[in-house]
Amino acid sequence: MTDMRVSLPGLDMKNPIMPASGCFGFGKEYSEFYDLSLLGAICVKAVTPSVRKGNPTPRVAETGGGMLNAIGLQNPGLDHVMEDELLWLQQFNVPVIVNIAGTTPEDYCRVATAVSDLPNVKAVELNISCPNVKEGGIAFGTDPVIARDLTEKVKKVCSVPVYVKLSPNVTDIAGVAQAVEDGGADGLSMINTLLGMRIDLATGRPVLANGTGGLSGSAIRPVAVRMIHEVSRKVQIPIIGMGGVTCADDALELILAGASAVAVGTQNFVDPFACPAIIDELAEKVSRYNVSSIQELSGRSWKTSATQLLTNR
Amino acid sequence: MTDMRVSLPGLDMKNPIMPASGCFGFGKEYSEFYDLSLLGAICVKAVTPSVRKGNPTPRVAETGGGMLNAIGLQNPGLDHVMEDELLWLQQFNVPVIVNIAGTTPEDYCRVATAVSDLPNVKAVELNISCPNVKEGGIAFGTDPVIARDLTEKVKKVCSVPVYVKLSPNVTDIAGVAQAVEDGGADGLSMINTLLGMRIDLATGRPVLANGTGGLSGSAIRPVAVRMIHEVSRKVQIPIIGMGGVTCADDALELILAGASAVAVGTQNFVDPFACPAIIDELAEKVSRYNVSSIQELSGRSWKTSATQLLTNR
Amino acid sequence: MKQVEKMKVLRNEKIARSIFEIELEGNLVQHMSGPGQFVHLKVTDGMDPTLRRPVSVCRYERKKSTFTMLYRAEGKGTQLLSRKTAEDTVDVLGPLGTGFPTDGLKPGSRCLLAGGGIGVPPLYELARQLKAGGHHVTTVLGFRSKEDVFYEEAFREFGDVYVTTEDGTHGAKGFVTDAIDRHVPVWDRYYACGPRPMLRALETKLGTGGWLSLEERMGCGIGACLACVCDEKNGPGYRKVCTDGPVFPAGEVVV
Amino acid sequence: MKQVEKMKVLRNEKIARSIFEIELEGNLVQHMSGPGQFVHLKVTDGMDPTLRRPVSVCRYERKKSTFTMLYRAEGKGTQLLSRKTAEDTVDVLGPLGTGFPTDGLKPGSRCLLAGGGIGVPPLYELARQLKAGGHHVTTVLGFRSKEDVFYEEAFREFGDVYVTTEDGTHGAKGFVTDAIDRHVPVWDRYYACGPRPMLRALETKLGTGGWLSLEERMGCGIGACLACVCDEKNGPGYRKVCTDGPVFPAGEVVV
Ligand SMILES: Cc1cc2nc3c(=O)[nH]c(=O)nc-3n(C[C@H](O)[C@H](O)[C@H](O)COP(=O)(O)OP(=O)(O)OC[C@H]3O[C@@H](n4cnc5c(N)ncnc54)[C@H](O)[C@@H]3O)c2cc1C
Ligand SMILES: Cc1cc2nc3c(=O)[nH]c(=O)nc-3n(C[C@H](O)[C@H](O)[C@H](O)COP(=O)(O)OP(=O)(O)OC[C@H]3O[C@@H](n4cnc5c(N)ncnc54)[C@H](O)[C@@H]3O)c2cc1C
Ligand SMILES: Cc1cc2nc3c(=O)[nH]c(=O)nc-3n(C[C@H](O)[C@H](O)[C@H](O)COP(=O)(O)O)c2cc1C
Ligand SMILES: Cc1cc2nc3c(=O)[nH]c(=O)nc-3n(C[C@H](O)[C@H](O)[C@H](O)COP(=O)(O)O)c2cc1C
Ligand code: FES
Ligand code: FES
Repeated sequence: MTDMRVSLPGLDMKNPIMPASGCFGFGKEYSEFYDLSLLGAICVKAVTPSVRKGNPTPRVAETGGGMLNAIGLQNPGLDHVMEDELLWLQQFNVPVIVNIAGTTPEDYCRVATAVSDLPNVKAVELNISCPNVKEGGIAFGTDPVIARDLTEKVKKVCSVPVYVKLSPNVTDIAGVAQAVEDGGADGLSMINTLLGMRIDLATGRPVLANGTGGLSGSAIRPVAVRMIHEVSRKVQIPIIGMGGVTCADDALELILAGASAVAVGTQNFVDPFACPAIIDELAEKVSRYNVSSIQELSGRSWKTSATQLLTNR
Repeated sequence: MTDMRVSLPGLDMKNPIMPASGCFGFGKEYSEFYDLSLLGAICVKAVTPSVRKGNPTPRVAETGGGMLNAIGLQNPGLDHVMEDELLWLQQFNVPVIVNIAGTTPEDYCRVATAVSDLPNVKAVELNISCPNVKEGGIAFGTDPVIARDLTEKVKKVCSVPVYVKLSPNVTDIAGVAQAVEDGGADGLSMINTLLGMRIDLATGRPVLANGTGGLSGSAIRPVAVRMIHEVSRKVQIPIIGMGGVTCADDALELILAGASAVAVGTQNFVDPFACPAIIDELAEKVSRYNVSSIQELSGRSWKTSATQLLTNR
Repeated sequence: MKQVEKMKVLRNEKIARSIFEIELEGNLVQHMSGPGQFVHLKVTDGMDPTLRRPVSVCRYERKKSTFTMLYRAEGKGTQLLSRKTAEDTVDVLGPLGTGFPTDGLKPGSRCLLAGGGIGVPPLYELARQLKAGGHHVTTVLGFRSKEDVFYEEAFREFGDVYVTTEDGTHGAKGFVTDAIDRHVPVWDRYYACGPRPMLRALETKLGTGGWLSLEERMGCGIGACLACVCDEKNGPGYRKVCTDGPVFPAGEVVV
Repeated sequence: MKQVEKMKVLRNEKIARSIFEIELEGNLVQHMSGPGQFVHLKVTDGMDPTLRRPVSVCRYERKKSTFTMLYRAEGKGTQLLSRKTAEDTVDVLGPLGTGFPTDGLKPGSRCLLAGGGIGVPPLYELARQLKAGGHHVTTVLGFRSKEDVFYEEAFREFGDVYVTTEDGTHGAKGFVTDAIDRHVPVWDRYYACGPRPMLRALETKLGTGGWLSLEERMGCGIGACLACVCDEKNGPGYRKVCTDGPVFPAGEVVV
């Protein structure tokens, strides 16, 4: 049996699979379907200092091989998340990653400081790539200097490892990645959604009330693979990969590209059991490779030359 | 009957539909299926000054809702294209757009000068966005200053209108668009493919011999729509839209977003009759709108407020 | 308890212009807890289309482990659904949401049910349960045109039925509100499901004392993604259509 | 002339491990012009999977307007194809490519046909036409294992058949080249289809005087996209597998 455990800064994971931020709420809804302790980790919905109402509806639209969303970081605010959601998650034996958003560096610092005090919060993820809000969000993620600066500031106040979630909507994602690594980031999460739009042919107007939205799902996996492949060669810190993972094969593709762990987003909506199903299937698939730990497969696409990796096929 | 004609710099088109560069060769293969004079225009495969062999195989890979290609600008070179392909196309009553690639501005100028002498070549399209070659190509498309400079140089020597084909792999596509408009571009083509990768789970290596490739097909349409929507508001020159068009509804979506004409790429591989089928279907669909010319629909998503555009539904 | 089950198609037939009636069988039916709930359907094994489709439960038979839905085959997902035949399966997530409450009514209450177009289906199980509970049911159904009318006779089993069409090709010309004006002077509680403009008109005319079933675009269908929210009418909060709704008391949320 | 046609499935059955035989009916068959051509299949109405799948023509009956293919159900597209049943349709683009030439042979020539795995199918029509043309056919087929073997008996109709398996569970243990060494000392022309390593081994062993059928990933299938090129062996040029091939004279292109 291949060792499926993955060890990342702050995160001792039973397996490399976690739900992606924003696609799993704070876990309650999915706990009606399975035991959340099965997961490698849980990454919760973006938290901001105060309550946020988000964007008007419609907030989602379907696309060929994916979907657009423009939720707009709706969340009940730091206090409520601390007292209610994160406390509730303590009943499970699973590390929690808190995804943080804000409009100023102070916002990020405030949330990071507060949540990193909680025993089950093992890491934070700085969402500098949300395409669905006017201020902050993506602005932090497109300029390497601003991204590094933000990372440094949060690192100073945060007592758990800091992951930075990168935006794919940039010319040079490796540049941003290297900047946040310089800023002290312990890891990277990539990719967030691609900026997209759909237009309603009956009204002639965008389907989403917000106009644009973030593209996720199968459609974006090739973009995620190439970005993870590129970035993992250029940084020393580990990558939590995400973008269009629907099954164990997809997760493996991201791992071979260079991810150490994999987050599952949109697929949770298609199948509420997506994460545990992928965990089981992944163990079976990985057992066919000639490795003793799944960690050996991370980055194999560029670390070794072409060899038949599979033992039986 | 709605007027389906579209008039763009250099191009008097019977209808707004043309095949996209690289997805139609120089037309010969598709002429076995239908009369090329049915098309609004024909955009031929990228031409370079000398013959190019392109990348090793495999050159294509399938993805969820799309495909990757890394052909690498294989083409028989300027002379052969002039004497054979473009001459052959003169038998059809259809304007030809020559897509040009190169590694230096001189390359582009040389091809542009030569082909613009031919009577059926009504415009050139500068491919500054090919993700599949090491030199040139995309490099010209990611830096606004270089893109403007190239446009200016070609404009000086080229006797037909110049369209510039933009890369979506940038942080600020509107910035590049405005730069080439400043450089004198007569129109824009967008979008080229998104940079992507697939990894073969059996070998652990990229499926494409080139490693990365360009993502096309349905998967990228939402990205095309949002970029056309954004750019068309910021420039005065017309846009030939492309990216994931599979049917008349998809073409309409790009037109409502801000495109004046629409190019069909990958779908030609799925259905050799894609272009004429879309032309027919589009006329039928457009007749349901309360407009006398299809040109009135271009950019309706941002030019007018939400109204029920369709007359009957 | 919410389930995911591949349920067996027993039949799937067209009953009006673009409108299909489908009956499914499976264990999930045991968990249905009243009228007005919905299910979230995956109509293909592949990833095209990507998202599930929310569809209301029209009636269910716990003893037979079957339930029925009515749907309009229009877009990609519902068109694929319309091609399913007996013995095929449909991947169902459900039962979901909070439906129409039938408690708190005095015996023999007069219930007004107003449905518009494809909003009509969930009212069927409601009418059935109300009638079984000893209440009086009056149903007002609005459609675009004659070809769109369905279930007029089905509802007659439970009480008076008034049908309106926008073009007057069947029943009275006009909207459900017109028929209510004319035929239903009094009622103890009302229930409605249909397009937003209809719900707004009803809420304005009939005020509180009723229940409205809303539609919104959905992602997860189970309360996790926040795609389907609507605003509280008097307050800063919001409600999720998929879990807090789809049925809300008139006056609670912005319709 | 290349056509696009929705062809009717007559039957579709498993004949070996993961290997299916499908028979289609339609007018397109009238345009088939010899053994070794292929068709490009769209297995679904939707866009998942996106691309067509190239599959060889195994045999065709112009009089009955039918043709047969053998395929391995492995990935997304071929698995969907394996679920088609009689009366379903498959969207076929074809006939495509330049197949095996059967002209230029002296009467009564000795033809060696070598096939490996899923490369075997196009050799069937070839064997049939060679035999009908009065030639002597010897077939050597290589498979992985016993469960993978198919069409051994079918080829016997046309002449001697030698089967090898890599693990020795059926026929002789080894590769087709071993069987040729042992059983086929002389031949006038050879034809081969199978995995690249097999074709390379055959080309090295048998030299020119033969024809090789190649596989390559395809986009359009008709010569427009340049996805499927292979290099000229002696020269700077290239050939397109989809139009110049899939069959090339041994020695012409880099295998
Ligand atoms: C709680 C609830 C109950 C419903 N009950 C019924 C019912 O009983 N019968 C019925 O025919 N329809 C019902 N609908 C509407 C039904 O969900 C849509 O008609 C259906 O999703 C459209 O899918 P499509 O494949 O036809 O369209 P597409 O155009 O392919 O849909 C594209 C996307 O938009 C979404 N969408 C489109 N229209 C709607 C809509 N009106 N509401 C929500 N999402 C939409 C789809 O779910 C999908 O994600 C209900 C909706 C909700 C929210
Ligand atoms: C000229 C020609 C003739 C062929 N004849 C046959 C035949 O008679 N029987 C048969 O079973 N197979 C044949 N093949 C191989 C067949 O095309 C592939 O097995 C098939 O495309 C795989 O599709 P999939 O859906 O199973 O795999 P997927 O993994 O879903 O395929 C993904 C993509 O890769 C391509 N691909 C994968 N493997 C191959 C391959 N070996 N060759 C070319 N493209 C590939 C697919 O077409 C698709 O675009 C032939 C190939 C060519 C080029
Ligand atoms: C509905 C929805 C909400 C999301 N909310 C967040 C969020 O709050 N913070 C964040 O960093 N990413 C958010 N994302 C992005 C996902 O975490 C993930 O990066 C992206 O969806 C790509 O993965 P996928 O293709 O598996 O969905 C959201 C995505 C979706 C679909
Ligand atoms: C096989 C292939 C080859 C292409 N070659 C070129 C090219 O030579 N020049 C160019 O500007 N674009 C080229 N493109 C990009 C297309 O013209 C088009 O911009 C892109 O594919 C998006 O459109 P689609 O989704 O309809 O395919 C190519 C695309 C494909 C799939
Ligand atoms: S659909 Fe996801 S919260 Fe309602
Ligand atoms: S597959 Fe397109 S040229 Fe051969």
